[in-house]
Amino acid sequence: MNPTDFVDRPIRLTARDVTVHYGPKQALHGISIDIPDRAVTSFIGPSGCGKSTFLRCINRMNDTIEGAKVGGRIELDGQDIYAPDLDVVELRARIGMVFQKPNPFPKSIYENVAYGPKIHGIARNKADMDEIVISSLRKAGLFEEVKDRLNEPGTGLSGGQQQRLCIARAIAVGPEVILMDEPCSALDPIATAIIEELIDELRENYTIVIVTHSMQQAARVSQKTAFFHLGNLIEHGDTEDIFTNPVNKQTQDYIMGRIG
Amino acid sequence: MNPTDFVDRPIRLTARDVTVHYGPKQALHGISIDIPDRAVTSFIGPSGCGKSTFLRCINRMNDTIEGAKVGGRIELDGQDIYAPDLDVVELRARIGMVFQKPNPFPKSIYENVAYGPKIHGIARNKADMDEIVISSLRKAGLFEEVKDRLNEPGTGLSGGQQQRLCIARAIAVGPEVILMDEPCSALDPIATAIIEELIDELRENYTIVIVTHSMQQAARVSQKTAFFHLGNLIEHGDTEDIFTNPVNKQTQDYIMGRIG
Amino acid sequence: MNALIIAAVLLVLLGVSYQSGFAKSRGLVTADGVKVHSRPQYHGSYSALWTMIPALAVLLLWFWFGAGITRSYTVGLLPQDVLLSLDQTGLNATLTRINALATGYGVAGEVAPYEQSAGEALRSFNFLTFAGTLVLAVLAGGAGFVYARNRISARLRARNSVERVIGLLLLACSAVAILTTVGIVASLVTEAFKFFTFINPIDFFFGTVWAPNNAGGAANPGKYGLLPLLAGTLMITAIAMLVAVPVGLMAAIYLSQYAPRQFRAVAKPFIEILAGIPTIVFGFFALVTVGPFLRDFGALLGLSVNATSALTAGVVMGIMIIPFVSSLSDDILNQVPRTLRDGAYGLGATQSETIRNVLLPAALPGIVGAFLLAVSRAIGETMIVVLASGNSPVLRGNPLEPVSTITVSIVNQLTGDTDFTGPQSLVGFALGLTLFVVTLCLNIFALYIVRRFREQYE
Amino acid sequence: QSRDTIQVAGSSTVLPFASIVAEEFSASFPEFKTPVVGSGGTGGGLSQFCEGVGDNTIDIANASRQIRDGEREACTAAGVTDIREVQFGFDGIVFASSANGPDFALTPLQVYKAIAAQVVVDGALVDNPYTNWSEIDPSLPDQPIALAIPASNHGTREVFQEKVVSAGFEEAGAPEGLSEEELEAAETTFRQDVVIEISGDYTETLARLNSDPNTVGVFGLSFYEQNTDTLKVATVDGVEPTKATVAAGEYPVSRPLFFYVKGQHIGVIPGLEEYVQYFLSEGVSGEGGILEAAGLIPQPAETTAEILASFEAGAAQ
Amino acid sequence: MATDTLNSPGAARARAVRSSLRRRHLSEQIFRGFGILAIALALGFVVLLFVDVFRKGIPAFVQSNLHLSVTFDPEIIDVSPAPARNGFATEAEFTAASLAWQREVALLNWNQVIEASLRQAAPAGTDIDSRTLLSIAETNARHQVREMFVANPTLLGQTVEIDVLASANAANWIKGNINRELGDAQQQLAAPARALIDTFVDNGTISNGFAWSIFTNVDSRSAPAAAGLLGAFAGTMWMMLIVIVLAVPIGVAAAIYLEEFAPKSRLTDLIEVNINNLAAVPSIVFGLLGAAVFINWFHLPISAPIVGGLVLTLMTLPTIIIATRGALMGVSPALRQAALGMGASRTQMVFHHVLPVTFPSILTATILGVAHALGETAPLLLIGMKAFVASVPATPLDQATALPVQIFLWQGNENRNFFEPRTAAAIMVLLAVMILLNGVAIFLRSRLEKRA
Ligand SMILES: Nc1ncnc2c1ncn2[C@@H]1O[C@H](COP(=O)(O)OP(=O)(O)OP(=O)(O)O)[C@@H](O)[C@H]1O
Ligand SMILES: Nc1ncnc2c1ncn2[C@@H]1O[C@H](COP(=O)(O)OP(=O)(O)OP(=O)(O)O)[C@@H](O)[C@H]1O
Ligand SMILES: [Mg+2]
Ligand SMILES: [Mg+2]
Repeated sequence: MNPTDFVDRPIRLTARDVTVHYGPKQALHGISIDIPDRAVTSFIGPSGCGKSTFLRCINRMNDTIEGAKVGGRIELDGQDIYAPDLDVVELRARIGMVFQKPNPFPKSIYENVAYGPKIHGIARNKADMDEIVISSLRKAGLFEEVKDRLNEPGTGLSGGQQQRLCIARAIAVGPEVILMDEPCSALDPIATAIIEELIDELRENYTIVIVTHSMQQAARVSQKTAFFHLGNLIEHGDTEDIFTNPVNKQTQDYIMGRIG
Repeated sequence: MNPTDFVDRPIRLTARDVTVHYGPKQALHGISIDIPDRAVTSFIGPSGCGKSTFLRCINRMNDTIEGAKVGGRIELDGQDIYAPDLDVVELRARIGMVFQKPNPFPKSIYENVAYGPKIHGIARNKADMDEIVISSLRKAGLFEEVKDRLNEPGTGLSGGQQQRLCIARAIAVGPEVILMDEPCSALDPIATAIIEELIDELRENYTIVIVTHSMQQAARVSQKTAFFHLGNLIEHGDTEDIFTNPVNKQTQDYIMGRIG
Repeated sequence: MNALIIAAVLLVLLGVSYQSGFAKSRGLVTADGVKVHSRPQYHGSYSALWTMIPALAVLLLWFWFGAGITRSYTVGLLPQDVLLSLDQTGLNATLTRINALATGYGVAGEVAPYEQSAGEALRSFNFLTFAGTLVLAVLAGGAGFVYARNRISARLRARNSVERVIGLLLLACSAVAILTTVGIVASLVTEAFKFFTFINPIDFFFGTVWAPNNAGGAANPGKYGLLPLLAGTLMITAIAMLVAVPVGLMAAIYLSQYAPRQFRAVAKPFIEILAGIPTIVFGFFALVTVGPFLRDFGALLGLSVNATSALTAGVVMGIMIIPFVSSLSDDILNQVPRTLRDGAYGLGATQSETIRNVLLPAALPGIVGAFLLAVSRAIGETMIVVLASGNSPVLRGNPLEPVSTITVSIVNQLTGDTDFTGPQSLVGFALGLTLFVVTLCLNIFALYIVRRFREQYE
Repeated sequence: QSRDTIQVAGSSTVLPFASIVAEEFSASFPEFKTPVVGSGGTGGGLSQFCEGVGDNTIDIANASRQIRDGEREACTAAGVTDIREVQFGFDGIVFASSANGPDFALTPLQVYKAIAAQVVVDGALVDNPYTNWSEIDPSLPDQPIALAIPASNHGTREVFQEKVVSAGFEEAGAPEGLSEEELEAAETTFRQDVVIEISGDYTETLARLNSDPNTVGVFGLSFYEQNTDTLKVATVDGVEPTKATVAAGEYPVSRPLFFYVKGQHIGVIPGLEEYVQYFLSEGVSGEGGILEAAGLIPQPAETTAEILASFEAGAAQ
Repeated sequence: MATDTLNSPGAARARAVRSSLRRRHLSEQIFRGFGILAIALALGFVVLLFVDVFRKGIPAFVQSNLHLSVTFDPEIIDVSPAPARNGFATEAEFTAASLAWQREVALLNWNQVIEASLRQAAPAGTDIDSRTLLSIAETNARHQVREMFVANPTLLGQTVEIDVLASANAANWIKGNINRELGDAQQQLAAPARALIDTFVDNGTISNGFAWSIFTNVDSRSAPAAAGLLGAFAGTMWMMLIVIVLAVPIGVAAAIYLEEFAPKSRLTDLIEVNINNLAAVPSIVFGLLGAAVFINWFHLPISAPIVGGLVLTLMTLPTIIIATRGALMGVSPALRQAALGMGASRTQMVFHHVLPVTFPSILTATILGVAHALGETAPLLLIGMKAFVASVPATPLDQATALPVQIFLWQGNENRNFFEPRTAAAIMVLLAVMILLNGVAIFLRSRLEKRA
């Protein structure tokens, strides 16, 4: 894939000077970044550098963490997502999230996927819903594997399947942005490969941000990469450039220090 | 390092036809393997293939799992470790273990390391104990970092430090074999590098078995590698050979399928 | 009958408003693809809430004041001379008769003409007020409904409003706990203060003699030193904990660490039965079985043990408390992460070493919390002590002799034949307040301990 | 709609009698519901009684003693102004010991000597030296002293104190030169080692007798009569407690039993007046009535008639 | 290991390890032994209590019945005819008339009817005075025949076979609760009565049967043998109903609020301490509260299950809140995040995901809390529920008592030989209800957990 394909994508998300405090502790120090549409942006960096924290700022999941305070400004299509009259619930319908550990609801596979459309009132009737569920499962590459057991609990699937179920669940709401926090770290390599392929396909329709601790994974799936260190955004650019030509000494150290 | 350095190391552990059942479910199907002294043997394979299960057989940690049944024969220095008159407590003093998630006791750093020697009655007096603690911490490469706060709780250390504390704790008993189950999977790359270096040093005095989900790690730290799949030992040999020249089709697939 | 009509009207209101809100919301969606903030269900609930709350408010008002209004209306129907001739009893009887006439049940015997006419007037009054209230309720509900329905639009955040109401309801529920405490304190404090007008608080809190003079009245109230009771309470509690903690904790350890699953599944609820047995049963068990046994056993050792003593009460109370300690500790031990246990086993620790050195320290905060809960239970226990402690409020240190406790004295002073206006019985409230404060301190202490342990190891 | 069940509470001594009356009352008066008879002690009952007037307050307070002035004032303050006292019989208080043990013939003096903390020996107060009954008086059995008496929260205790202890104390005579307080202490302070104060009911006293057969217990006469298989009664001053001796005033330790009716509830609570009349009727609390069978010692019919008359006239006061 | 390493530090360590093994295994055995001892003690206490209660209680489930043929002799039953409904203009007049007639019936000496039938059953020539004779049958026999007559006035002049209860003293004599060797003075029954009872037992006039009356009768003072638990049981059930209806929703709602919605602040700290404290407040203090608040302020009726239920509700609330909070706390953050990440609101997250998952634990906690309330006595003493109530409460506003209070009352009854077994039997019933509740909790829990 040629990175130049993506440089001119329109910007979907802009962050300006975002800071996060957890109680007295500052976890992010003024992050500013632009995230393009229909491309995969990956966040890398050593453990504890604030990747997840920043990701959670984008769909305001930090609101749910006690003591977390977010400063600065984040815009989705030019709209301030921290504006006081903005409805978080609506925002989260537009910005879906997939977590590190697959976390399907303890309900049937069907209900897992149907849950989002149901609470957001997306499906008008049963047929509508069936269609949404099936197409989401299909897009997540899971449909063939589970079509005969849609009523069995989602927790009974294997790890990789569960993670795809979570992706299907996120897609079903029809989000514009999908955030993924180390989506493969609990999976074996084969399952990882399947998910990575899936991300590559999804890229065509969604803005995707992925946090990963594996630099290879970042290299494989993303077009843009951002390197975080100790709560700072050290470097940010096309993935190719970051991995071959890091400008910053710290980035270089990290990438060279040890691979894997 | 040249793998041929290790091929003639004496065999320390032999497993013959080891099977494990968890209740009705068979997790291991007749594993037979020889593990050499003073070398690092790594177990790789997809998630759920039985790596941890086999590792736990070696120091009989499976005894503590309700419903687990072990068959076959494992010998340490020719002595059957499942012999009815063998003392498990003594066995575990000879075969130490380090776990995936660092699990220091909720005690001070000093007490964490001193715990093993204390229960086994290894130290004769306070001075003895001090020496054991210090030398173990030193071997684990942790002493310099913690020497001023030996009385602070071990749980207050960072993840990588905690894992090294667990290694120090295992070393303090003076084991002959050290088993490690994905010791770096909860750590960031820098901490991982430190632990890998440490393993390389420890190899000179101990027989080390390590389970890892990262093939690079296996390649970096081990001299022997065993590939597990669905409860079977598929292939086993010098690390170099396995990674460059896998004999078995499955091994090849796994290694080629996706790296990282 | 009336209740049924009201319920039916309310149900109809509820259904209509919900459906209407729901339908209107539905209509918004189909209009032109505009994004509707809330789902139809929420719009339905929104309009239902706006309808039901005013309607219920009207009904509640009538419920509150209606009876009084009706009564004064009926009294007004009586001729002046009749009214003057009746005392309270007679008036009540007349009102009952008029009511019986109004409802059509009829009365036995002669019906005076004024009764007849008042009955008829009351009947129509009852009908009118009932109908009036109902109409008013429907109107109020209707007004709320119209308002809500007009507000329904794509941008209306109906979900947020409905959820706010749910949140308020939840808050109200948790306020019940606060109200309970307020109620307890309020119902104790005034009476306790009355007590302290008779007895100097210093004499109460630091007095060493408990000798209420129950026949003496306010002039000669006797002595009310708290210390003997407090000492007795603490002694019995200490003995109870000496029995319950080792047995309960070891039982918990055995159940959670050693026992096979099936045994645990049976034994745990079986032991928990101890917690549910009425304490009066334990009391008799103490008096009839344990007390004499301890006395004879003491005699064997050459000790003079009273059949009813702090020891007897404490031992039996300890038995009662065992399940508190064991069940709670069992749960807490099971919550200790497996990785910690594995860590110790991996070092070659035996099972008991693992438990003693790793599991127990890790579970300590929780276990301490459980202990303190058990202590509170022991302090507050009444029936066992009433029967088994020997009821001898004297300050002494020998657990083999009878003692008395705070709870026993509360029961004695409050339910005895004592003068309820004198300090003899008011002291019950002062003791209740003391007990409340003691358990409160204990709980604050428990919270403090648990927090400190948590901070240290998490 | 006012309450249609008569609500009674108070002394646990009166409870059994009142319960029986309540049951029989509803059998004889089918138009009224069975009254509810609560216990809670005389004080507890009066305190509920004096809570005020209305549905949620009781109509009748059973009492094993007379209402005190303070209580009457509290009642008045709460609006309970029409309190009608009804005395309906007597309760005998007896000493009883294990049926298998020796007989006891006690006098107040002996009892006082057995339980007082300090007794007069050779004109001076000394710590009570007696351990066996026979040391007090050779006519008494050679048995360790142990006496279970009602705790001070019981009305019975008052009677015991007055009719037995104080009488014994008078007889024993105090040494010269004691202050008022010292005298009172000498009269009311008991030894803790042999005296067991029972705050529960007579069953508890009996249980204590069973756990230590040497104990002599204080019981109600009716309780003793129901448990003659295990208890043996002691004479006091040579008089054996029976219904006859108590009614005749020969047996010294007895007390009247009362209940108090809230006049303001008469006519409001259906059946209240009828209940009182029924209670005082010959067939109920009179001689040969159902309460006598249950252990009540009836009072003379004339007394009852007077009481009933003053009850019925009560509203006029 | 090779011999040349015998003196190496490794070998020294191995020796040290081995030498301490015996001691360590011994201490392991001892520790384990203590565990077994503790469990055995705890279980032993349960068994001891059970055996004690059962041994005493079983006899109470046997009652002695007297088979009598009762003649409704017009000479004794001399009353006007019963009023008929159609003779009166209003309902009120008819009620008044029929009550008057019932009064008239009640004033008859029904004991004569019983006495006559007893005499008839006795062997010819038995010399026994009427008082002694009547002491064989329970005093409620006369009410029994009177009620038969009121229900069916046409019985006048007829003879019917009925079963009445033998009196409590007779039952004591029959069952040997009282020592049969004791002399006359120590017996409750006169010698002729005892002899007659023995005769009756021999000729089958008295027979023993299962004491259904314990379950179908209300308490009775005047007729001890007829005393039953129905009233207390109904009172307890009303209270439990109130506790379940109020404490469970309020408790769960409060726990949800505190755990899921409340901001962490001084105030929530205060509420937390407060709730923990309430869980430990002596139950008797709740009784004081109930008397002051519900009866004096809210003017609720005294001795009514509604007050008892409310007091027990307040008492159980903290237990339920604490347990529910514990259960909510145990729900993995992953599930919460999943729901929130999907755009569920907090309320939706709680009600759609968190509550269903915690349902089994909440259920168990609730049932255990209710079971605890079931056995509570002390607070009921202070709100007028320690009372003699001879009726079954039809609504929670009617006067009633409760099982533990009934136990308390029976235990203090002076007819001890008779009531000791009854008390134990009442305890057995209470235990049965409690074990049933526990069983339901365990069953539901395992069912729900299996499903999840
Ligand atoms: N809820 C929280 N409360 C307090 N501190 C937190 C919290 N979550 C994260 N932190 C701290 O904020 C910093 C950034 O954490 P974050 O989880 O964003 O790191 P990360 O880059 O995602 O690390 P990892 O690769 O381990 O997931 C860390 O130092 C962490 O300890
Ligand atoms: N305690 C247990 N009870 C039942 N089944 C178990 C238990 N532990 C492991 N298993 C099953 O045994 C199989 C082997 O598990 P094991 O943990 O050894 O895999 P692994 O190779 O270590 O995987 P991973 O890389 O995820 O750690 C798996 O299918 C697992 O589900
Ligand atoms: Mg992270
Ligand atoms: Mg594993």
